[in-house]
Amino acid sequence: MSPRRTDIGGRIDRVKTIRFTFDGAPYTGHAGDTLASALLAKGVTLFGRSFKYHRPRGLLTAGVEEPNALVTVLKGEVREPNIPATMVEIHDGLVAISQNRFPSLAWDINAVNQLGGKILSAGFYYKTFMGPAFGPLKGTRFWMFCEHFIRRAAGLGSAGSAKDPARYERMNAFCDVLVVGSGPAGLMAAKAAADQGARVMLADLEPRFGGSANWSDETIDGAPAADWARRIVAQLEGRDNIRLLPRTTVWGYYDNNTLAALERVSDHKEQPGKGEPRHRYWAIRAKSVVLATGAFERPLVFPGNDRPGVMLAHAAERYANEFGVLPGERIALFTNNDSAYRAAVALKKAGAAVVAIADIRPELSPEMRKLAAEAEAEIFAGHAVVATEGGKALSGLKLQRFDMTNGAPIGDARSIHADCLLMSGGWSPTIHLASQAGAKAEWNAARQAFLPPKPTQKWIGAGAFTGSFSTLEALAEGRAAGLAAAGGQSTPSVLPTVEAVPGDPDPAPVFEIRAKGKSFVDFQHDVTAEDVRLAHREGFVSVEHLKRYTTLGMATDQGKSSNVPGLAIMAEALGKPIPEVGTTRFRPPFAPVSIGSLAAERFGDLKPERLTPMHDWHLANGATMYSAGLWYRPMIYGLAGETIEQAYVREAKATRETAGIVDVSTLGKIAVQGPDAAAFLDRVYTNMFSTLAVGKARYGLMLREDGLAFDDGTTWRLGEQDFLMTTTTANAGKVMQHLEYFLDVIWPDLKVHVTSVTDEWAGAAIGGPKAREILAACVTGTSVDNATLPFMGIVRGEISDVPVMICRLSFSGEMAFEVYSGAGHGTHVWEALIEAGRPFGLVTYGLEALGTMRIEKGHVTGAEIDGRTTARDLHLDWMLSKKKPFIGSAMMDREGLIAADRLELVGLVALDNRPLNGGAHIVEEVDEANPHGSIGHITACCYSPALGKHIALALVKDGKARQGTRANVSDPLRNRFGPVEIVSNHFFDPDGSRMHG
Amino acid sequence: MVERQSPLDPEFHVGSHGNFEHGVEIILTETQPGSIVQLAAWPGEEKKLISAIRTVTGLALPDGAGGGLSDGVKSVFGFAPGKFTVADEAEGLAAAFAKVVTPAIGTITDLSHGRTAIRIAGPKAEWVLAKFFAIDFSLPAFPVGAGRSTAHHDVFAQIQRTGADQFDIYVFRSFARSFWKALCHASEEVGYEVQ
Amino acid sequence: MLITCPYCGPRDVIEFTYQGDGNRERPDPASQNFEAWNAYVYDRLNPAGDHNEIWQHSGGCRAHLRVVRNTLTHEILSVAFIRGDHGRGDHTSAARRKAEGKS
Amino acid sequence: MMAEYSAFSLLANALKGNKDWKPAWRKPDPKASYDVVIIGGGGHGLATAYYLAKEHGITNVAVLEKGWLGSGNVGRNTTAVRSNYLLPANTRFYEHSMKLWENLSHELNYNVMFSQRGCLNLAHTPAQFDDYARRGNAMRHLGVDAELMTPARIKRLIPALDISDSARFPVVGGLMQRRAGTARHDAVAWGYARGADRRGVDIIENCEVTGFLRDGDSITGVTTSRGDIRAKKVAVAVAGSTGRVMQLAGIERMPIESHVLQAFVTESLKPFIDTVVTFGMGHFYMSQSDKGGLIYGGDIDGYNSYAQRGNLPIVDEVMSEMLALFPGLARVRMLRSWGGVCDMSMDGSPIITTGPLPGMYLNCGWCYGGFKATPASGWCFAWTIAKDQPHDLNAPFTLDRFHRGLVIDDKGQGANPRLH
Repeated sequence: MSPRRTDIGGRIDRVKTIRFTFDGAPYTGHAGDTLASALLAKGVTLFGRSFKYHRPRGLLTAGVEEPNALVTVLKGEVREPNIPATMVEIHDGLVAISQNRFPSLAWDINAVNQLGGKILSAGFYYKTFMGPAFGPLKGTRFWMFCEHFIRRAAGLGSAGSAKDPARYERMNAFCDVLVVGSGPAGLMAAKAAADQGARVMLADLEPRFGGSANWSDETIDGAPAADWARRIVAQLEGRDNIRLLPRTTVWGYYDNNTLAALERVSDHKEQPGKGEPRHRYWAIRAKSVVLATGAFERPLVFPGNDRPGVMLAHAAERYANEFGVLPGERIALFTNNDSAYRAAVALKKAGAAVVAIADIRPELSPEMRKLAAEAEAEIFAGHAVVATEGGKALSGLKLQRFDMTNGAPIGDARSIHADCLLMSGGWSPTIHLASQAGAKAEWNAARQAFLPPKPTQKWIGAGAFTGSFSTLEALAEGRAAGLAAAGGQSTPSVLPTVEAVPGDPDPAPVFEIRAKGKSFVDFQHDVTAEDVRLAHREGFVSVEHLKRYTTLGMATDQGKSSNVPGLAIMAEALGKPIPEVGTTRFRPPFAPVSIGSLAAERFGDLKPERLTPMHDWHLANGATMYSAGLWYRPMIYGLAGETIEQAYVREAKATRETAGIVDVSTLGKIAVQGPDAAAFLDRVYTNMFSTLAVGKARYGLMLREDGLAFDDGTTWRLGEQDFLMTTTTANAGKVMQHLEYFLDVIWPDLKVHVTSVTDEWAGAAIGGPKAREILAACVTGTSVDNATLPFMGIVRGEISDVPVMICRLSFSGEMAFEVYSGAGHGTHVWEALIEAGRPFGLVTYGLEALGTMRIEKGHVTGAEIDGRTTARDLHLDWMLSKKKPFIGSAMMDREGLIAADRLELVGLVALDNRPLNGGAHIVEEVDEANPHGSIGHITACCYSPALGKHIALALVKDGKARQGTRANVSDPLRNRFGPVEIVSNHFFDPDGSRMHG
Repeated sequence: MVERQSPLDPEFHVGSHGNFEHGVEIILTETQPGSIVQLAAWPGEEKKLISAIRTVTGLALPDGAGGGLSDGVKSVFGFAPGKFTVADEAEGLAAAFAKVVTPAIGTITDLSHGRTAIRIAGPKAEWVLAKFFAIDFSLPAFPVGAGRSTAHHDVFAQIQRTGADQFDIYVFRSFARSFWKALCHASEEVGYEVQ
Repeated sequence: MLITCPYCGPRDVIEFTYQGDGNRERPDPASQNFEAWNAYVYDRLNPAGDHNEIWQHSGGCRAHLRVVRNTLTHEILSVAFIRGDHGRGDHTSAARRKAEGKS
Repeated sequence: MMAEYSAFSLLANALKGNKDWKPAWRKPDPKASYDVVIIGGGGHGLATAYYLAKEHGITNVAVLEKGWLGSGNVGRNTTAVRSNYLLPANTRFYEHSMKLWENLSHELNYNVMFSQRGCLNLAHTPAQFDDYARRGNAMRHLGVDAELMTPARIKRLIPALDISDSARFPVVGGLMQRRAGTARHDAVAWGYARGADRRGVDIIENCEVTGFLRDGDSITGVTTSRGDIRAKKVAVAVAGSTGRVMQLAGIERMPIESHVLQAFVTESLKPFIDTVVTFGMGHFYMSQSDKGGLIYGGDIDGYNSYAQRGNLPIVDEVMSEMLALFPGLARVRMLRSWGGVCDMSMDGSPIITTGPLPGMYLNCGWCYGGFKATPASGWCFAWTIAKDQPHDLNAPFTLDRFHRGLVIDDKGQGANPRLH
């Protein structure tokens, strides 16, 4: 006797046969099957192993709340672990494997854990594995030794390292009404809102809209409920103001009605369409939300309730009515409420024998007795299941009379032969999204369930979500909710008629049958009723402590079925009502969400690439690129066979001997315009800019409000009210925000506009003894001689018919010029300069040579302006104007910022002629075995072709006073120790004669 | 006249791409306006600036934040309080505005090289743009002519709707190629043609 | 979280940069009152409830906004330009609503 | 006196059906007065109580917790423990914490599962590698372990990591602290609670402080939802709630902003990564719990919040960085997320001090580094309370350091809490 496919019925397409494999064995199913229903139809009852005891487990549910039947889906090398078989739609070529078992699902060696029994009770690991307090296993070693094995036994499926070739996408959506759930309530809500003309989205996590209508056996407006649902869906499909999202789980309810949903676009297909994503992540901003998310059926807690073949009653009803699969031939039911009787009738109709209905309640209504009779089931009122029998599949169960007043079974046990046991412990409304939205759930004693409270955000509930479990109520509430959400008025019209079996929505308040044996509360994590009581005994009584101590509700099903039973058992132990134990606040996600979908909006790239106008030229001319923030910049233009050091030494040397050119387009550039621009710059920079003449540039330093150095750069006065500020590449965005903040918030009266023009200009810096001659050879429309273009002067002219702006400034110590042209002409001008420089021996150089020359010159950059240094630390105090206040001026002289032991900028020369390392520390005395006594560190270093030495810039305690003395580098990480001389940071051209020329 | 280099060049592949077997639903192109300028008025001077825009371009800006219009040659839209982007097929817009926008009215910033204008058109334009930007692209919320400032992570964008299913996106030149590649990628699903 | 920018309309929080406590008073630039400077730079009101704070719409119009937001619920109670009125009434959110109502 | 925990007691109890286990800590009613009242039953408050009793013999102590014990950040973090800081004041303090961690399970007779599996900071540019070298050398010069790793060694350690050159930000190396690792966060709270309780400390849950009792300027006790409690000394260790509690004492402004930090865990997986790893071109850190879930997080949301809930931009950012490092995780699923309220200080470093009012002691400003600090924070705070002056280790962590320009700014971001 085993589960089987029924001859007729179900919403599967029996004509279409689909082939797939599970654990390597070939199976067939039909279109519309889930992996669970297809395997069940083939008589498979063993689907997985539990987390701790590795107990054999079958299907508990038919939906997203499944705790037991977890599989790994394989797509070549790419693995998707921990997917409930109930949520996998089969397709040709599907490959699924079971998990957390070795060597096989049927014979799992770790099932030996079950023998550990009571030792492996909740929280046992906190009480042991500490190991000896001394000896070789002291400290953490013993635990780490044990942990190695524990980790391998724990875990469920395995993740892979192969990159997923599938596409994930993100979609931003806006709507008036988002309806979550497409059961009768959701469908009515969506239709009512759409009828009002609202922009509506309807999402359901199942592939078929209709919810319970797909399996309820009820009729709506005289037609089978499923047909009614299909008719409504067809009406909605025809409208352009509604978007229908099947296979879409709304998983997060964030602030201001922002909701997150996951659409499984092509998981159910053998091959996705070209460019079609696997998952689409919807970020939905809804003016209003209708929550019609239904309810989850709860298991009952009794010994052996986890044996394969024990299933929730409505799940069996679904398998029979929606998938045409009987979960067993001889079916028994165990319930505390009326809803299970509907299942009994459905399974009988579908062809199974319903051998017994054990109902905890001693008194049953005539309607239920009638339904039992219809199912030809023997009724055991006031009875409970106290044991199940069988190995990896159910073969029978034991019943005993049950006393509801004290919760104890009494009298003789009676055996019943059955291959499937259905249970129903009542229903818990799916209030997760409402809880995420910020509302605290309210306990309803009649329903024995947490119901959603008054909304804290703009949502309206409908149907089973609100505790209204009948279809008629769902239709009425759904329509009202849809209308209200769309801002419409209720017009009296006739609701659809419903034919349904009767039933009292209130269960008996019984959650557990206390009898001998393991009774599971959380199936996946193997948390038993005894574990809950142990937590109580040890004082872990608040709901959060219970959860954390026992791991109840922490498994992949997130406690959808176990939460309330667990709470009820704790409440009983405490002698308190359930709401006083509390309820866990639900947090996103409602159901697990693929990480691929959450990262989708990057289109496979974490960050965009920022390219200068000459980028392609650099690549074509042998540059090795360096990633600097988002930018790419040439690091070196290496010749064949050159090392990086050989290349930059050659480039720097040639620049100092003849001339070199470098792409400086990445420098931040900000247009500062308006009548108050000069006054504004006086406040922003530590030095004066209002005195700067038009056509001249000046080097400026900015501090933060707290008085520390912020950024530096040159600012060019292009007109009386028109400045071009340059910033470091790294700080461009920060400086822009800094300026905007002060203009908008602090000094709104200043008439100044700031605009990022970084991308408007291509910049090429050309420097070296021949630089002026090269410019003279290609610039037209202006002279570039010393009179026309003095140091820090600016001229406009043309190069190769393109307008350019040239400023004579230098960070290398050479006579140098920055040539700016429109970005679209950048390569044109660059090539013209290269061409003009060819006779002079002009070289292109990259960041390494740029860095080398600035170190030689002793010019500071981001490594020194690191957010902890002051202008004084960097010997830039000459730039601090005493004539005016500026940002940071009030704070820059606080005691900590002028203390004697601060780190100050110095130069270092390696006395052992060996390379220095960035990040090496400086000590007075080397102690290789036990490094200590750091007095500073190297911020930048290079081999200096100009000096023929290995040099560095460093920040050293009281550095200025140490100039001319010796110290040592201490770099234990790279085992580099050795003597250095501390010198001024101005290694090269200290008097500026070369650049002033 | 020296031609300007497009930042998209190596990634600009004219033709049909993606899932186009059932027709393309997206057309992508670079509009390459000759001039792009940003105009910004001092508080209280917005009306004068708007009238200057009308003088130079002949375009009368409608009321409202983000209001704008396009005649197919010239386009203008508001993107921030008192600030407007103006684009023209011809060069020389900045010089033309310099004659009418006095320092008392506001400032002119030439961005002709600094911004790259990408046009996306077709029945799925809203769908594809919604993959990038968290703004409502539906016609009632974003009428023809209007402009929006928004961003996709590090990429700032000003977007003008220049038709019922057509949008012009102005992005920083240095980000243009990266954005273009992402836009093509996002359009594959519906099939696109690069013109 | 959505912040309704008075110029751009409701936008996702990702477009905004938080600039902190909006209750701080910057001393006069020439002030030597270090107590006041320290308070301005380092001390913050940090209420559990309604909070007056500054945000920049950095991914949009780049205006700075004064936002009153509840730090317990994240509910946003009001949003306004920090720079005050920008001259033209038709560039305010009221005009925007009007414009949208017409279309 | 409660039974010692051991493998033997576990077996003996199992044989008796686990019926004899006693509560891990008592549930006493508050007394009218104590020598020390500690506000905040989180990790730091409980550790402070434990060390007051153990190191200083002060046992007439109450820990007052508004909700359930450990309901704050001690139960809401990503469990990493490390001492790999740049600036000496931080490195010394966190290294002291590390040494306490290394013997904590024995000391508490409670397995806090401290697992020294290492913490690796990935560097993605040569400049960043130099920065990490500076930090590693700073650690080595203070006697803390640190080493640099090459991409090849990193790949051997973490096979699932993408170290290819085609990555947007290729890995050029890393800084490894082998003694760093993870611990079971809740167990730390419970272990300290049990340890303090066994030494006579009253741990009082569901007891909200509603105000301070004062004698002039001096603090002489607290008013609570369970009555007034007098105390010779009142210590505040409430992390994200610092602003709220200090306002009850009339101190309106503090160098603190409360921000929300989200954290995430995936479904359980077989062993995937054996170390704590951080990404250098963004803000992302991840480890794997013994149960198999990948535990990870990133930046704070970046706005003031007491809501213990965050928003989507950070969710998306964190997952994007995660996939950039581990492309094989696209089909792994995020199972849970949560938010903790962090007390972000103006320089990213904590405050452990006497004052600011007479009779008061303050412990706050942990940003998101508080979990690993728990032992040293409690140890130093207990010292400060017992001796009315800071220990050398927490002497730099004063409240007035901001005004004096003596900030300890490991990230160099200045007075901008959202960037620390």
